Amino acid sequence: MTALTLLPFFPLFSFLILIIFSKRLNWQLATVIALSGVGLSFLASVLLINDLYAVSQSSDISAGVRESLWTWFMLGEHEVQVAFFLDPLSAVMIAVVTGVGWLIHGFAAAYMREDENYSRFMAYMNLFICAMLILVLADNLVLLYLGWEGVGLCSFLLIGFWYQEPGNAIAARKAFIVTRIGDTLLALGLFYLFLETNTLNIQEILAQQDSSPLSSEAAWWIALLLLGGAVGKSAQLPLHTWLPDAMAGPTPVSALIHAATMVTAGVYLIARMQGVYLQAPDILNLVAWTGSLTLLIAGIAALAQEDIKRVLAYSTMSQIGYMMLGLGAGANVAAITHLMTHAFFKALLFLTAGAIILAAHHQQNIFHMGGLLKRMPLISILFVIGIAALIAFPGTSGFVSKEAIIGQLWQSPTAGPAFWWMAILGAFITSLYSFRLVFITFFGQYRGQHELHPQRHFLLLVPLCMLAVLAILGGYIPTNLEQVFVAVDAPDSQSPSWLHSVAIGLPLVAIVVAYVIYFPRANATEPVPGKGSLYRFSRNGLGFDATYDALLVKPFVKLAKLNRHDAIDLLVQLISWNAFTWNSAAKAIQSGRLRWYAATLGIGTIILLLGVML
Amino acid sequence: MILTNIIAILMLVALVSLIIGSKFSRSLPYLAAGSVVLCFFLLARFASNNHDIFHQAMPLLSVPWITSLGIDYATFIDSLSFILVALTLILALVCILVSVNEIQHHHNFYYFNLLTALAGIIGVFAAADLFLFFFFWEVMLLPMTALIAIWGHENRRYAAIKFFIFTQVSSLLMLVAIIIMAFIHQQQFGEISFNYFDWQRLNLSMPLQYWLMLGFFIAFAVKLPSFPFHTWLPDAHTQAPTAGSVLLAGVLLKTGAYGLMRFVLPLFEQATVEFAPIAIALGVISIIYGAVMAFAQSDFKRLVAYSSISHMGFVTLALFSFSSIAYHGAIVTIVAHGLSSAALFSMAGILYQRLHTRELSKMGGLFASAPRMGGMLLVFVAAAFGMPGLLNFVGEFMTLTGTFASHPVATVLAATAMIGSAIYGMYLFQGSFQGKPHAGVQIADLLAHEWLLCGLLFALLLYLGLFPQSLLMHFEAIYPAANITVTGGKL
Amino acid sequence: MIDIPITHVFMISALLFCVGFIGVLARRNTLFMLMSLEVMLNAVGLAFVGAGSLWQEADGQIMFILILTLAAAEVAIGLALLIRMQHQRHNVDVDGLSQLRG
Amino acid sequence: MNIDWVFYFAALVAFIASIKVVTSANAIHALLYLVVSLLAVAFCFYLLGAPFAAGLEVIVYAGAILVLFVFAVMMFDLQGDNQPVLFQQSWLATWFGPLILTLTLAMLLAYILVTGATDSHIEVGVVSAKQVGIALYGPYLLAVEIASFLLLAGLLAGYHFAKSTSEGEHR
Repeated sequence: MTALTLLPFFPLFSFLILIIFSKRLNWQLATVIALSGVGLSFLASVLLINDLYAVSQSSDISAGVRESLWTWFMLGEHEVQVAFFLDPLSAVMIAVVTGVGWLIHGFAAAYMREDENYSRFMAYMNLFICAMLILVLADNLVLLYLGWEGVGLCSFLLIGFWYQEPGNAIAARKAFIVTRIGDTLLALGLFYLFLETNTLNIQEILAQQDSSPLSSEAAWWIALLLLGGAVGKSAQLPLHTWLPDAMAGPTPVSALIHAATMVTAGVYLIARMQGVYLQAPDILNLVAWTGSLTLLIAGIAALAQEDIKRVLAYSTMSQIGYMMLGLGAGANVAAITHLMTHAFFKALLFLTAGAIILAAHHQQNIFHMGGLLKRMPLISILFVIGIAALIAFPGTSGFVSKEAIIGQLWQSPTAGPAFWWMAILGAFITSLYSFRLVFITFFGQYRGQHELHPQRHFLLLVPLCMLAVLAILGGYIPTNLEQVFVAVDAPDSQSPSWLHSVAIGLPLVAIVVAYVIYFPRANATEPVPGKGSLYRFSRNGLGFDATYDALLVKPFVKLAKLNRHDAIDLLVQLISWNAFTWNSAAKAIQSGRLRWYAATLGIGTIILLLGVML
Repeated sequence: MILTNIIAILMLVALVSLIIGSKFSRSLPYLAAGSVVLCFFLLARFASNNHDIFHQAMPLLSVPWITSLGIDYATFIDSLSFILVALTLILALVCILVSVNEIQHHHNFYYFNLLTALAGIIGVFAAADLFLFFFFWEVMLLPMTALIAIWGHENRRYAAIKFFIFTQVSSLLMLVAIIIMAFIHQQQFGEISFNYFDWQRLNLSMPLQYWLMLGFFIAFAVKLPSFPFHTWLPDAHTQAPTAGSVLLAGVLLKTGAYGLMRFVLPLFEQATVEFAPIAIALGVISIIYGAVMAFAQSDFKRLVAYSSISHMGFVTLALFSFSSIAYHGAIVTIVAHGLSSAALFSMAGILYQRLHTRELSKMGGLFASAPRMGGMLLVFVAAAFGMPGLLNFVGEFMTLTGTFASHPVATVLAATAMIGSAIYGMYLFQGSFQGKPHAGVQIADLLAHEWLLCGLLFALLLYLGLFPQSLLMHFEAIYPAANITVTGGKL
Repeated sequence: MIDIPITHVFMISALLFCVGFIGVLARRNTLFMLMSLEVMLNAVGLAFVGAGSLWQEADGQIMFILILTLAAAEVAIGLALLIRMQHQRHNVDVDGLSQLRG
Repeated sequence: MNIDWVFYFAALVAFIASIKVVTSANAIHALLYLVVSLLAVAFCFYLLGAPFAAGLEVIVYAGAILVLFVFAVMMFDLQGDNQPVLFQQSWLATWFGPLILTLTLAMLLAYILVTGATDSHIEVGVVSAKQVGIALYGPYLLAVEIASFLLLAGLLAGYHFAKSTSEGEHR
């Protein structure tokens, strides 16, 4: 057993301990168990990454480390193994998952301290980390699918953790089922992939692309189906509707889903299967379009949200859109780097938002906050650091990664200047809604009904500070990702010289615009969120939910309920009804009247005689 | 001898419990459980002694029975039979465990019926002589009907009669086909024979073969159950006592799948190839229809019953796609569905004992008072909707992977059931255990014997889900119909 | 002694039979049904005796004797039932006896 | 001397008497008409050359069976219908169906007899009691035995049914 095989199982062990002893553990013990499970994983991943770095320094080959545990099952001749594979890509992922996950666990320990099902909550969080580690470390796509589904199930459990609220249960179900649609597409992609390549091992598939690539039609379909899976998990258009509702879960859960796990899975999948996508340039283009449209739509929706967590949720969708756009446009390294930095600053944002929510007695509406800068200065500063990284303020980690993506867009083979403009517009909107959030939440007067009670537990503050450091400096962590991806040949077109300055400048302009629009509102005593149909339209997520509800959900439910008693059963009932009818007819003849019997005797005789005669 | 011994032990204990059981009704579960464990032990010892010969069919006992008609008492075992017999015995233990608190009257006759039905089912899996097969087929039917009719819920008589008529009518078609086969054997080889291995030498001309195949297929499709013949299942499952539901879903449905694997596919190769499109269509319709209908139900057991239809559709789909991967998938699905549906029905029974209702609308919020039960239910629901790591996923995945090569459209349609199963699974779990608890509803968490049965089923689902090779490694040698191409048979 | 076509004998027999049959069908009084039955039996006896005379064989009269026996037994049982019926129901309406329906 | 008309007259008497049996309201009247009918038929038997049958008809039918009837009616107070049968209020409903049915039957029988008529006439000759006796105790012995069993069964059944069970009349 090496560190690699044990890595995903540390959180599993702690999960098992927590779930078995659940309520018998006190807070301290449960916290130690939960944190040590993820912490051990983090240590192991640090060790592993160190080793991997040493290997890649000493030799030129980019082969990763592979550890096989056992043969899961056979698909004909192909062995599907339970095996883990570590290369720079999965190294980045495990570092993010375990590192950020650990910090979120620490925060969650303080945040959920009062909950009576505390150890069950921490158990689910551990299981979530475990599933995500299996997902990113999987050597083959079936094991990846296991992690993929595991993440979905854990998200269901965590979003619906406060299950007694019907709304939470519905949100949990929605998250599970919408992502499940994507999962099914992914599964179909796996079937097709197996049919074409006769293997589901990721490295074998990628290696095959060099020697005997997929036919373009097969590649087109497979890439499309895998994209379907990725879109579901990463909350991209058109399967994005579950993500805002998933805010029903406790705030650390939102942080975990958005920053460290789950939503990055789709990005990881597409990055992982880059070899297949290169065979299907149309779909790669589609990936870019999906990303760019999502980032715009999510940004517009974020502009009109009143719930602090929903603003952040839409911003996550938007940022994942950047990653998708980067992957589609060939900026793979930048996209993964953005994944990492996004994990840092989005975790920071969610956790600080969680701290605010905790202080404000679970008040999440920003229009009932305000003036927090004076009352909770440390938290507010940390939040603003996260916001700065989010809008790619120069010097922060977000700047490093996002500018890297945007910088490559103009020249990329699949995407053109159109994508560049969309990304820039997205950045502008990002700045706008971020500072709308900042101004309304932190400036002006405090408008809440309850007195604020900021928590000062060290488990609450230490993770926040560490994440803040990462949000600023995280962009400079070496990732060594270049060797994973096939370099895309950029056409040698000149990009205009003003590109860079526009990209940097526009978000800063947006801050000014936001100041002009929103700062006066923050100072008003009774700020109104906004009126007008356009505002409502974007607050409702541009009507996607309503459309799906009317087009898919309601007809399905209606159809199912309509046939609730099984039309086929009616056919069977018809047979028995027939028998009953004949039975009652025959019974009616048997009336018990003697004279009637005599008469039938006579009729019978007549018939008999007629028969003799004829 | 081994399977005969098992059948004999079960029958003997059944008789003993019938005759003297009325005085010792408290100790009857122990007696029954003891006999089942003894049988399992015998089977395990036999398996460990004969580890190598499972790949081929291994004849066991053959005694002339009705010599004038060439009927023997002949049994045999191969890996398929072995797995199904083992599954039957495991579920028998589950049945006995769920019956402990549920059965309130006529204990002795109840255990008589339960054990006789088990003996019949094992006989079905063991018979090498088709007459014997039919005999056991009927033996398992009658006690099952009695179980539903006597110890069932409010509408039990209707359900029992429906179950009986469906099964009986369809099995009569099979009887006709069996007799015709025996006479064909007489025509071709000079003597009448009901022996399965003799029949494999038969040379059947095409239209006749098709009709005979249909006779067998309808009998098994009713048991399976496949789409147009499924309507007995929701009623029977809903009305049966918990052990009856477990037995029905766990193993009785599997006799249909077993029949397809054992008789329809190998004996009528050409006819099955011709029939395959229809069968696959039926399978796909069953999958989708079952999933949609499951979602529409508000009765816990009815929902699970429709999900069974959906899952068994995968078996039909797998078997008639003639792919060895899908064939393996069908075997895994059979075992997986046996365990998971048994678990869900046990859960329904456990809840019914506490709440005296099966209506989901009258449940809700039970997680607060019974978190362990909720956890177990979630695990079993997860198994049902194909959560990787549990056995059902392996079956579904292999089935669909195998089918995709030859029938991509059918596979895509069947895959939508993965969404459907998630929907009804979530509906089931959330409807019963999440949401606002009804005022004053407090239920006891799992009791010791309930822990035992849940733990047993969960452990099996998880172990086999992670190591399905321990199930499948014996199946290298037998791929009936795997080597024939879709364009034509060997005839 | 006489010389008449056999058809006429049968005609008479048929007429008598039909009269009895009407009685059985139309009368609700069980006593009258029994008497009508006697008329019918008698009509059949006439047919047998006529046929016996036609062939100059004893068989016709033997059949009549058998019918006579039958009639005797029938009347014995029928009247016994009638008495029982009168005893229990205080009327002899045959339509009251319809418990034996399907 | 042609005495055919005697036969037809006797037949007419039997026919009319039978109709009166069927339609009369009073049980005793009906019984007396039945006696007349039976005696007329006995006369027909005699004319047809079957004196033995005629004798039996008079002795057993008109004598024994009818006496049984009369005794039963009188001793157990078996009432007839109280109002006239033929022209009671719903006589149409009562008689219409049976009449139609019977007329159909009669027409059918007549049609068969007429179309299938052989022109055979009954020869003048008597089948004596001796011939009947020989046949009865020769080839028909088994039938006689069976008839005796039938009578025994009738006797037992009659006794059993008519026996008044004083305690507990079950309905």
